[in-house]
Amino acid sequence: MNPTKLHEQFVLEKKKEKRFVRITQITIIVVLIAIWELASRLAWIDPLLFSMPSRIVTLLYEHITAGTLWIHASVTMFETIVGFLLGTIVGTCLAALLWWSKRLSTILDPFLVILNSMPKVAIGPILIVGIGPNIGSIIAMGMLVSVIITTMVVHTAFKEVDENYIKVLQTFSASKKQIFFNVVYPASIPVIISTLKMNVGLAWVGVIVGEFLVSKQGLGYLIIYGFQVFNFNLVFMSLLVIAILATFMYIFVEYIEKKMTKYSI
Amino acid sequence: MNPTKLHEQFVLEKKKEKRFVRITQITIIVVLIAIWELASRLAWIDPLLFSMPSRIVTLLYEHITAGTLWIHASVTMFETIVGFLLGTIVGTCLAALLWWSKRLSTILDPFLVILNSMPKVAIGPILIVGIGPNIGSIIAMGMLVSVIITTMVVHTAFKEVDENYIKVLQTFSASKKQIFFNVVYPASIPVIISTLKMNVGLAWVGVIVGEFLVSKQGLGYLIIYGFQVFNFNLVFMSLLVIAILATFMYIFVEYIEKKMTKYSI
Amino acid sequence: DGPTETLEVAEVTRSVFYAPLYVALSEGFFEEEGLSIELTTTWGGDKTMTALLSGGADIALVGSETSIYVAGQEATDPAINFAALTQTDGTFLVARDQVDSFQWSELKGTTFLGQRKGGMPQMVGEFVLKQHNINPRTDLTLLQNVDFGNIPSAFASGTGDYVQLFEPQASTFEKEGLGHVVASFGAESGRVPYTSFMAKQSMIEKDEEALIRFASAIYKGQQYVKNEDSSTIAMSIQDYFEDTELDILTSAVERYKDQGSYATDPLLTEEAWSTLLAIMDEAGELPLHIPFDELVNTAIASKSME
Amino acid sequence: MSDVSIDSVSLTYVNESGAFPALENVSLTIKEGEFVSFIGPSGCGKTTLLSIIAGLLEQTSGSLYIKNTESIGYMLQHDYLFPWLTIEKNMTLGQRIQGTHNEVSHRKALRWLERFGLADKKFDLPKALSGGMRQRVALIRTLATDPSLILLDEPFSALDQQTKLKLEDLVSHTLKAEQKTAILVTHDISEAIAMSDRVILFSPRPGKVAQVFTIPQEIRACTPFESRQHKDFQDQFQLIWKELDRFESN
Amino acid sequence: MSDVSIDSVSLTYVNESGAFPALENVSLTIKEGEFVSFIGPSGCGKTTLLSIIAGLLEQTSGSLYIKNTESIGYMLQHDYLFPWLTIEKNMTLGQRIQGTHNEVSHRKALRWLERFGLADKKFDLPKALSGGMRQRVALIRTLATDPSLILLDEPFSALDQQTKLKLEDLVSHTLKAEQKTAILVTHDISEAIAMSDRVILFSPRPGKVAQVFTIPQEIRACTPFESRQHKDFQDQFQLIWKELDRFESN
Ligand SMILES: Nc1ncnc2c1ncn2[C@@H]1O[C@H](COP(=O)(O)OP(=O)(O)OP(=O)(O)O)[C@@H](O)[C@H]1O
Ligand SMILES: Nc1ncnc2c1ncn2[C@@H]1O[C@H](COP(=O)(O)OP(=O)(O)OP(=O)(O)O)[C@@H](O)[C@H]1O
Ligand SMILES: [Mg+2]
Ligand SMILES: [Mg+2]
Repeated sequence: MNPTKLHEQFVLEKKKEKRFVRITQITIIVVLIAIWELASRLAWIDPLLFSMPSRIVTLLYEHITAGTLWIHASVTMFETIVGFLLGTIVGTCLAALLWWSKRLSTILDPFLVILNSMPKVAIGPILIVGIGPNIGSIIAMGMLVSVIITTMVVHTAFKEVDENYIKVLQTFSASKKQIFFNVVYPASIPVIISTLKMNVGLAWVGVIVGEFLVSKQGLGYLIIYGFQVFNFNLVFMSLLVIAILATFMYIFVEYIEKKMTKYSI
Repeated sequence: MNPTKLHEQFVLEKKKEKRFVRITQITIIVVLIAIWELASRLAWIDPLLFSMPSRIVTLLYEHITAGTLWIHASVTMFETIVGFLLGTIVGTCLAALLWWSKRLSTILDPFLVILNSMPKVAIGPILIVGIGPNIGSIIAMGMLVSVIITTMVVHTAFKEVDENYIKVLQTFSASKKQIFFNVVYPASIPVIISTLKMNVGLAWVGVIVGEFLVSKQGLGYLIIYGFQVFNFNLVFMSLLVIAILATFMYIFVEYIEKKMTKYSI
Repeated sequence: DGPTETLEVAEVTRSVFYAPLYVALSEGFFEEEGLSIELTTTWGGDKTMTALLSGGADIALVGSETSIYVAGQEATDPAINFAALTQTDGTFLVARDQVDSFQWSELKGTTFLGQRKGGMPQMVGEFVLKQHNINPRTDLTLLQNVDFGNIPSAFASGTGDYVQLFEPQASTFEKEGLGHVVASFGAESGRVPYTSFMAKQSMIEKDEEALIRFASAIYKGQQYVKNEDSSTIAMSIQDYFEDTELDILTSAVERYKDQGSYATDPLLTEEAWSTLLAIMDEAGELPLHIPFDELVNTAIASKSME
Repeated sequence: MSDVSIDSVSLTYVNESGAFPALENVSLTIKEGEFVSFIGPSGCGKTTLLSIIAGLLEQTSGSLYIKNTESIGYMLQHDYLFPWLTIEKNMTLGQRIQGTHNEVSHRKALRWLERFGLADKKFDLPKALSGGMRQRVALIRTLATDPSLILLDEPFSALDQQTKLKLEDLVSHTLKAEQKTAILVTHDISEAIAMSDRVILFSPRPGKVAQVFTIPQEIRACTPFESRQHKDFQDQFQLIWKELDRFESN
Repeated sequence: MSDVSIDSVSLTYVNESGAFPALENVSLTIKEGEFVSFIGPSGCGKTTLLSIIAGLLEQTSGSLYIKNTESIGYMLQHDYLFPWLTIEKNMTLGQRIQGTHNEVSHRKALRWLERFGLADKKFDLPKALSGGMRQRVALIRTLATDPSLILLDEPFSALDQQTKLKLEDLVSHTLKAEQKTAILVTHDISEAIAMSDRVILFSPRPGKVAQVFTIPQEIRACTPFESRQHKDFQDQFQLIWKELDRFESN
């Protein structure tokens, strides 16, 4: 068989496989939703507690047409993006600082570990004192959840940059600053981007928890309000919207990852 | 200078450096505590909101002598360890399953990403309905927080095992099971152990959040109760105990890491 | 009319229990007083009180017991109750099975899913049980380990024979046939300063006038709630309860109105205050016996009603 | 008697970006006990062909006959010793996977270890060994399953010259003594000449058999180290070099 | 006139587990424009000595004189091109770090690129280049800062034999034409003989200068490729081989 034909066949098979995967994914979702709907309707599970897909979708539709969804979703989305960016940027800067001074990093290491295992929810009141009961506290929570782990992961990446690249610069008598910006930082970009992916998830969790502390609106507000008034349809609808938005954000970060890591070390 | 002397000098300097680091760390802690105490006493910060180290320690001492600390700490510690182990073991098994079937992993990939960015706090009611308002729900929360991320990280590690090692086994016509247990799994142990380190932190956060939802006792319970009666001394004391325990757990995992990763690939 | 002044208000939760506040907001009573209100929900008493004490909010709507906890810890600038919003407990006793003529003694030997320790609902709950000669430690199995938001789930999934619920949870349960309201803790406990508006001492000294106008608006809301029927009130506050059905809202308002949970004026009485202290004392949570006039300002409320 | 016979085998790699022919119409017969070297420009498909012979890849077209498919030993380019296993465990890995590990086979592997001068390293982890030592262990691992056909993919490329020259001698001696059929892939013309009975030169991608050089009996009789000093060696080298050079300059 | 003069330099590595002498009393003088090779068993301290000369490490004792410390080019064992920079950017990295990057120096580097036959790869990323091409770019990067002393640490070890032989010629020609002083570390005796004026043999760890071989003028006059065919080459090889072999068997 000639190469062109072989390739065509391969592409065809790939397409088939892709279609199969998509169909299976959709089937899984549809079946799960159907089971859920059925179980709720037949009262195998309590529809009050587990809601019902049809009710969730109806509610979602109402919120979309009433324009209220847009308000809640955009507020939370904004908080998440800012929290996410802050967490990543601040974490990376801290990591740079630790890389700069090995001594500093040895000194601070145990503090980081301890901070990392602190339940961030418990410092809600401190945030309120420091920042006030406003959107700032929510963003801070979104940031806090990811900043320490970003610092640790990125610092490790900085340390693991092949020291021969650094040596190359040293043979040109480069300064420490030159070494950082010409080798350490660019070489770590792939790791930084891959922590971004993790941080997307963390920022969402942080912001939702933040909205549990203080909020006027937002998806986290809808969730806790839904608990308050015992309306689980609202809770599930908010979770659905979060799932959709988080997926988009993840896809976006993945897209950036592909763009930025064309090269590989 | 002869080698022995050079070495002695080196060891001496290392020791000096280590002592310097320890002293600096202790100084930082002492200074921070002193500033905190002073600021509270002089009412630069509201002692009601920020408590005061002396009060926290006094309270801790009371709880120790009364024997109540032991109860709360041991309950939480138990939940955390179980949640941590479950999260790690279940996550690793799921990762193995995904490794086993590439197709399955392609199909499930988006679901994992979405699950990862769900705020786990919001599924509290589902846990309570499914498991009941008891310690099981807390442990489940401790596990849930870490299981998805463990699955993703370990699965990546499995996939990244140098395929030449696999080829070695294939030249001996090994079965897929033999390949998994003779190469993929042992080669990934370092990554698995390093996710353990991350999971320690996550399990603590999960268990404390779990105790926020349902609990009779435990450090998370103390925090929530402290909030309820607006006694922030109690909150800070619980956080202090968590910090201490989390540090011990981290050191223990680090010790295991050192033992298990004597070799390097 | 003078220039409008903005007040930041932190509410402890969003509840039908606070209907007069939402009435005052939606009927424009604050604007009439030249006030513009920034309402933020700071979920939980600790967060709300923290927001107030740290200056993040001018006024807090929170359980009165929180002010006592704060005062018990030598606060330099204590939170002062200056206007009452609710004057009874807001929870109901819901039974799993229909009971024709409920007797409190029926609770003996059952499992009772109560509210979490340290909060007012729990203290009132135990207080009421004791009033009916039921020892919460020995006569029944008392579960107090579940978070507020998850209590309905726990009960609905089979935990407990009786449960202590707020509105609109109780109305929802009745509507769905999951339980039946058999008694009201609010009706049993009598009048207590339950949820009140608070401001810091320094704020009262500085800007008492604004607080008086605030209390006036609240007073108007309270009068509105007193005079209108439940469905009108429910309609008025519906904007603050998206996705809650009007019939549930109406039934919840009705229930609170019936048992006189909504204070009809902002004035806090010394008698009610003593009841609060007694309840807290009984529950073992009273840190200090705080005199009425130390934590309550009646002047503002009195002036506001003029 | 032929041990391996390859009949107009072609292989095309296919992926998203296209189809890439790697081997085209390769025909080849290797006799039992023969030592053959594959040489050719980088990317001409030498590794691909070894993988096909080893059964790790399937050809796109053509047919392949191997006398004893169960008994192939394939030594990859690097040693790939498992870092978490001791030398002893590494060495007997193949036996354990194939279920032929018993006292007799274990003792046999240990004898190899002794012969290669590594008996004292039995309980060490691979990281304690130098590159040359590791390479020897990898060779033992391949030999320990007692294959009748041995495939070696640039086994000496990572070594320094002295170690390499010594290992060449050792391997050559071992394989001859054991009467193994062997295929060696290498980039080093000298190595190919010094070790083999025949050198097969592949043309650039897609790989075809370009020329087959039969090494003169006099050079074959020497050990690899000695053969490099043989008077005819340089001529043989120049011959192959020129052919290879032609490919590279095109 | 001597460009580098090393006077009884010793270096001992110290870490937690002990002190390890790597170099002991090394004395050496290298003349301007001379090409010297370092050869010796693995771990004898060749890289260590280069690092000391380059100023990346400080000797424990002894003294070091280098005529122009500012003007040293050090080419590490692998190419270590920065994967995120284009060939053009990689090549001028040293200039940009040292602040000597301007139009003139940039053009000069580009001319090197042309001379090495890589002008069309200017805007490519390193991964698009073959190993040999990358090695050439790394060499240009070192040359582009116009150093008077060039240190090469096994620059050809990762290449296949053909590429290696060709690069040897190119490098040898370039350095001679530019009148550079050069030190080459290698494991390959043939390479050392073919390229250098003198070969310095180091004894096993801790490294000492064991012997200095001055390469006969006739071999030096040839290009590296030709010199391997020179009639005296094998004798020279045997001479050095025997010395090296003595170390290894001990
Ligand atoms: N999985 C693959 N997909 C596509 N092309 C491949 C794949 N594996 C190898 N190739 C290509 O097939 C050709 C032959 O590869 P192979 O590894 O067999 O060459 P080789 O002769 O062993 O080269 P080298 O001497 O560099 O080891 C090369 O051009 C290579 O790029
Ligand atoms: N940082 C270090 N700490 C301790 N010992 C070291 C260190 N670096 C190198 N050594 C040791 O010093 C000795 C000399 O090392 P060096 O790299 O200079 O040898 P080399 O001659 O370049 O070896 P090779 O030919 O293998 O490259 C070796 O035994 C090595 O193990
Ligand atoms: Mg190959
Ligand atoms: Mg070296």
